[in-house]
Amino acid sequence: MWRDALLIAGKDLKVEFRTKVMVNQILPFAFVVLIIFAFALDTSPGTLQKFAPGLFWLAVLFSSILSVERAVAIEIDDSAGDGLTVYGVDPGGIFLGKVASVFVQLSLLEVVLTLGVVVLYGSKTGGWLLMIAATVFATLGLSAAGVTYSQLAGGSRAKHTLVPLLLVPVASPVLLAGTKAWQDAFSASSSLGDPWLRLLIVFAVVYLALGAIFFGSILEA
Amino acid sequence: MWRDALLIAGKDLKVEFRTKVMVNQILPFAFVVLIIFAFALDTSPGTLQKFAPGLFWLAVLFSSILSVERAVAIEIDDSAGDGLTVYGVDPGGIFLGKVASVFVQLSLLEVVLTLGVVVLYGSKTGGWLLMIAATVFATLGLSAAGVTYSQLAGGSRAKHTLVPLLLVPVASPVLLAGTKAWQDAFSASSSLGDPWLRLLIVFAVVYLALGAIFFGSILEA
Amino acid sequence: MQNLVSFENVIVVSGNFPILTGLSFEAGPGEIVLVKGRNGAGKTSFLRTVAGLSRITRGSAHVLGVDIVAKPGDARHRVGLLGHESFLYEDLTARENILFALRATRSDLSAAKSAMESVGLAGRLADLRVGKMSAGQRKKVALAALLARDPELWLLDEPHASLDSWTREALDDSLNSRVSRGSTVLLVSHETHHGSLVPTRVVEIGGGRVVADSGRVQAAHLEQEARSEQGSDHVA
Amino acid sequence: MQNLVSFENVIVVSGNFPILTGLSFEAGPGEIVLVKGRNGAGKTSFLRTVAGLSRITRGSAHVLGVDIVAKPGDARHRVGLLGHESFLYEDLTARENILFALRATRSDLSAAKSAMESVGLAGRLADLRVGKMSAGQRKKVALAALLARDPELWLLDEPHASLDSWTREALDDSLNSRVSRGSTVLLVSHETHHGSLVPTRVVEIGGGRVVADSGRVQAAHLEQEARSEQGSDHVA
Amino acid sequence: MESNRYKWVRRVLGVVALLLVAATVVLGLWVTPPDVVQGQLVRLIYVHPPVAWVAYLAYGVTSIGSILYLWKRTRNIKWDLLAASSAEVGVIFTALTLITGSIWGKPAWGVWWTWDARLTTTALLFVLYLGYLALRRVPTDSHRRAVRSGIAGLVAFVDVPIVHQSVVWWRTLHQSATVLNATLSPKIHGEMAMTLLLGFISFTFVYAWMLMHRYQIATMEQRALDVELEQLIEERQYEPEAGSALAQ
Ligand code: HEM
Ligand SMILES: Nc1ncnc2c1ncn2[C@@H]1O[C@H](COP(=O)(O)OP(=O)(O)OP(=O)(O)O)[C@@H](O)[C@H]1O
Ligand SMILES: Nc1ncnc2c1ncn2[C@@H]1O[C@H](COP(=O)(O)OP(=O)(O)OP(=O)(O)O)[C@@H](O)[C@H]1O
Ligand SMILES: [Mg+2]
Ligand SMILES: [Mg+2]
Repeated sequence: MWRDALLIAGKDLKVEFRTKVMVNQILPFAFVVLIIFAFALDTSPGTLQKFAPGLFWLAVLFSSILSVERAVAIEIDDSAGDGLTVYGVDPGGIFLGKVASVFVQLSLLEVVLTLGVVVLYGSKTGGWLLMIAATVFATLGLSAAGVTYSQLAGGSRAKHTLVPLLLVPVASPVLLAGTKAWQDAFSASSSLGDPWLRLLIVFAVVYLALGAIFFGSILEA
Repeated sequence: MWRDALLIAGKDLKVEFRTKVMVNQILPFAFVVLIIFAFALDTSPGTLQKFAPGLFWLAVLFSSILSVERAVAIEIDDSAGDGLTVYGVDPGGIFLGKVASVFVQLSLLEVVLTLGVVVLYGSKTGGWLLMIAATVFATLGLSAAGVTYSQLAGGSRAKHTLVPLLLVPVASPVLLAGTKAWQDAFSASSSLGDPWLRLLIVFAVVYLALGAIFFGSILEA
Repeated sequence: MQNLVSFENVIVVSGNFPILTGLSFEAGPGEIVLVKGRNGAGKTSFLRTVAGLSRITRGSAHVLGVDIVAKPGDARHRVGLLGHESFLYEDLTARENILFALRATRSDLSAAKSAMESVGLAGRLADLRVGKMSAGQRKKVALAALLARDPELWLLDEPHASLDSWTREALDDSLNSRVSRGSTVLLVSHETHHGSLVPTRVVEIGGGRVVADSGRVQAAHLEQEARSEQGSDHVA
Repeated sequence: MQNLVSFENVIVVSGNFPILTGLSFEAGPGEIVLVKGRNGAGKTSFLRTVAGLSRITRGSAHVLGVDIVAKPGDARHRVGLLGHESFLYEDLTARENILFALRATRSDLSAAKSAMESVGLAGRLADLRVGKMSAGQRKKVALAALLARDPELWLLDEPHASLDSWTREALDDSLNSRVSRGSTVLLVSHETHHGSLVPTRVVEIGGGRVVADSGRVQAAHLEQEARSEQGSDHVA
Repeated sequence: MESNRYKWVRRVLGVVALLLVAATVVLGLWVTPPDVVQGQLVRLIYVHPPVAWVAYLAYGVTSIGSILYLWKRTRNIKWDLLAASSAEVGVIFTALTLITGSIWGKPAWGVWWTWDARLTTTALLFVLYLGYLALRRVPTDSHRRAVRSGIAGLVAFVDVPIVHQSVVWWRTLHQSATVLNATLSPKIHGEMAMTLLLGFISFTFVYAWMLMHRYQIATMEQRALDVELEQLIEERQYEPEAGSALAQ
């Protein structure tokens, strides 16, 4: 399983390295989202600064949809996913590999996007330990849930538009908890005992386990 | 050109009628977006009510990305779009047909979503004439810009993620003007002479003309 | 009589790679030109260029009397292309796809029925969504659409692949009758036997241009030749 | 010796349509079974089921001694499938795709080079992204991956389609040598001539089951027969 | 064929449900007193909490059906159909919860909707199962659909305890657990409690009746599909083109 996971993650990252979809397309998209939030809401610095954590996680959520869809699309072209099945690659390995690749890419996105929020919205930062821990687990959870749900929708021709519908409600706890954890981190009382961080950890662990267990059934079915 | 437009619009709507992607997937997605905005922002009624117009147009914008991608995806499977070229269908007709189909679907979405904003965000309404006029032209502009840009991205393998990146910045004037026009509509001084409505009309006309003229070159290239 | 296809030194570039490298070719009415060549020689690219799907970088090209460098769109609806893809909508049925193709090319809708029957698209199949069909069945739908449209110039990229022998024969018969009425067929094929569809000329493409041309010859002669050199790549 | 493939009354359903309707079939080592049948008969579905890509609704099925109804995954890495799709990543090069397939099946990486050369994937082509290749070139990549993996059971769905005659011969030679070492080939083909790859048995599929089986016969006999009825569908 | 007993059970259930709802209406509208604070509005309490609980119940049944299908030993397409039928009814009851809540909210809180934790999580519950139903509508074969939607259905159920606990975890505007609280001691009394209980029972009967109907239709559809499948197998075996030459 771990070997297969490495193989898949390596391949996906190689494809990303070659096509630069994340760097050239999803990342700028995330930035654009930050900007249009400013359009749609108030442009007074107070508002944006106040809502910065929420908007950051919204932008991450939308970008993660794209990233996860991309991870699945790689396997759909020319039925490459069928190929994996024919090769007898372990489904748990496929799952973990895809999650790892999405996780790495989203983490990159978040680093840059954090800069964006600071510069564009004048967001505060601070409580780095909590902020980083929350971000890591939130991203892990998002990636795991994302890969699971996009595969659930995957077989279908009309899959494309189903992924956001399935994923967003499921991922909304991450959005909420991520937002709250960041708010806590920026406040004075930041600590790793934050209940929102705990929620994020539970979410990540549950979805990783769920995916590793059920991915096989989803692929077989 | 008009005959071709009818033909294409008819086909796209027939496909939609058969697959029900808009009704079953994009429409619920738009609702989910309304809900997660509340997660990410403040949940006090004042905030959401105040930002209701902006959030409405944000939700429409995100849904329009899905809708437009779907319209293009129909032509990409099995290179059906190449088929249209080989058949010698007028590019302007293809453009107008696709815009018509997207417009119809988005309009449906907007009617339902308006109800959603009123109920969920406690948004005010009023100034119906301005509100409807603004919505129609904004939607026309969004559809036209959407179809043009998704076709621009269309040729490429990695098109999928490029569409949001290209479309969102271009459509941001619609987002802004739609928001402002709705705000004006709800205020006392609503009138059809609203400058934001004028901007929306200009945007719609420009993109319709642009699309009808340049769609051929985009397809040829 | 004017040539239906006339290419002169055509260069087509895709992503900075020259897929056609100065291709010259002419074909008149009533010809069945077998286009041969190694994998990657440029056969598909050639047909797509004739159909107006590729932009010509250099050279001059006329199809059905239309200068397709200047006006790429004007000849298209009179040309029929069957490529590696079949240009079908997965969510529409066989019949709907064919009617759509006819409407799009402003052709006579009444031709659909007999065309469908001629390739065996009847009963259940006629109203099955194309997305659910087998490879050969899809190809039949694409062929039926072409037969119903009855273009003047047929560009067929391995039309026989994945068709069963019954349909192959039906196709060959239909093509022969169209050709005898003056249509022209450019046929790409790697198979050494083509049933009753006997090419009147063999052209070989290599490295993006025509490297050999048998010229218009007697059918019997060609067939004999093909038979004698089964499996070989070259046109003597 | 045990059968490599043994299907008994297998029913496979897709979207409430029975694509296999009680198919029974057996094949032992060293066979080259030509699977024939009309379009939509169920040939592709049959091969995909053997490869473990379709769920078996009823019946019993063993592949390489593994019960694939109970444990669909256990035989897969020893089976090689070349379908209408080629299971390649568009953004990876030919070489990368082949190495990936080898790693995924835990095969010997050193076989890649000679397999690639044997189908003519050398030089520029070896490091070209698959997405940019012609139809035949893609097929070559998929074939090279199979040849390098050297599975015990080969499932080939129209392997010759879109290959040029040179590659066809190379493929046939490779297959013949594998078969002589005990591998088994199930070959779906609509072509009436198969070069030097001479089937040892012909099976006809119709309506989702085996409707005729020539039994294991002398190669010479079969070939002669095929020759005598060129272009016809029937194996007398 | 529908067994006679099943038909009778369903009919009786329907009649009982009807009578119970009628009784609830009578008790709720005329017998029970108006509230000191809320006045006549309080009468919504005989409808609103029961429909919410019945929605929970429906999703619980969906989860059980999903588990029974996903677990290989008990795998049977019936469980999947049960899960789906119950989810459909559950979505209706969730919609009713949202609607009655909104109707109540307008006079009680002055707004149709507010971003209270309970309301938000209930709305999420609604879309989660809408997603479940959308996933089911994707055309595939029944096994694949059952597995995929089964997983989605199970995961969606996680929201149910969250909805219930939301009033505890977050300080909210919404009524905290008055009846279904930790100690299971209702904080309302007398005829009101009785009527509420009756409301709960009557809506449970309505649910059971609707579920039986929906499930009945689903099994009938499935049976029709099975019959059709057997027929198609017959037909396909003797497809005209299947005629073999080899056998001659
Ligand atoms: C759209 C708005 C509303 C929604 C979505 C909603 C949702 C719910 C839900 C899901 C429950 C079941 C909770 C449980 O027991 O686990 C519930 C119970 C209840 N709701 Fe609401 N509600 C809404 C508005 C209101 C309003 C306006 C009132 C009254 C002012 C109200 C009063 C109650 C009461 C008294 C209960 C029973 C609580 C208990 O005993 O546990 N609800 N509601
Ligand atoms: N959901 C469905 N509804 C109806 N028919 C279906 C469905 N799915 C598959 N089929 C039918 O099942 C058959 C599948 O056949 P398969 O692809 O195995 O054929 P094949 O023998 O490989 O044909 P070809 O020679 O054309 O490749 C086709 O007849 C197809 O129409
Ligand atoms: N962007 C590119 N970079 C490099 N090579 C390219 C590029 N695009 C196309 N090619 C090459 O151009 C040729 C295209 O050939 P084409 O598809 O016309 O071949 P063909 O004769 O139809 O082959 P086949 O018999 O395999 O179908 C191939 O050799 C392909 O490798
Ligand atoms: Mg080609
Ligand atoms: Mg097939």
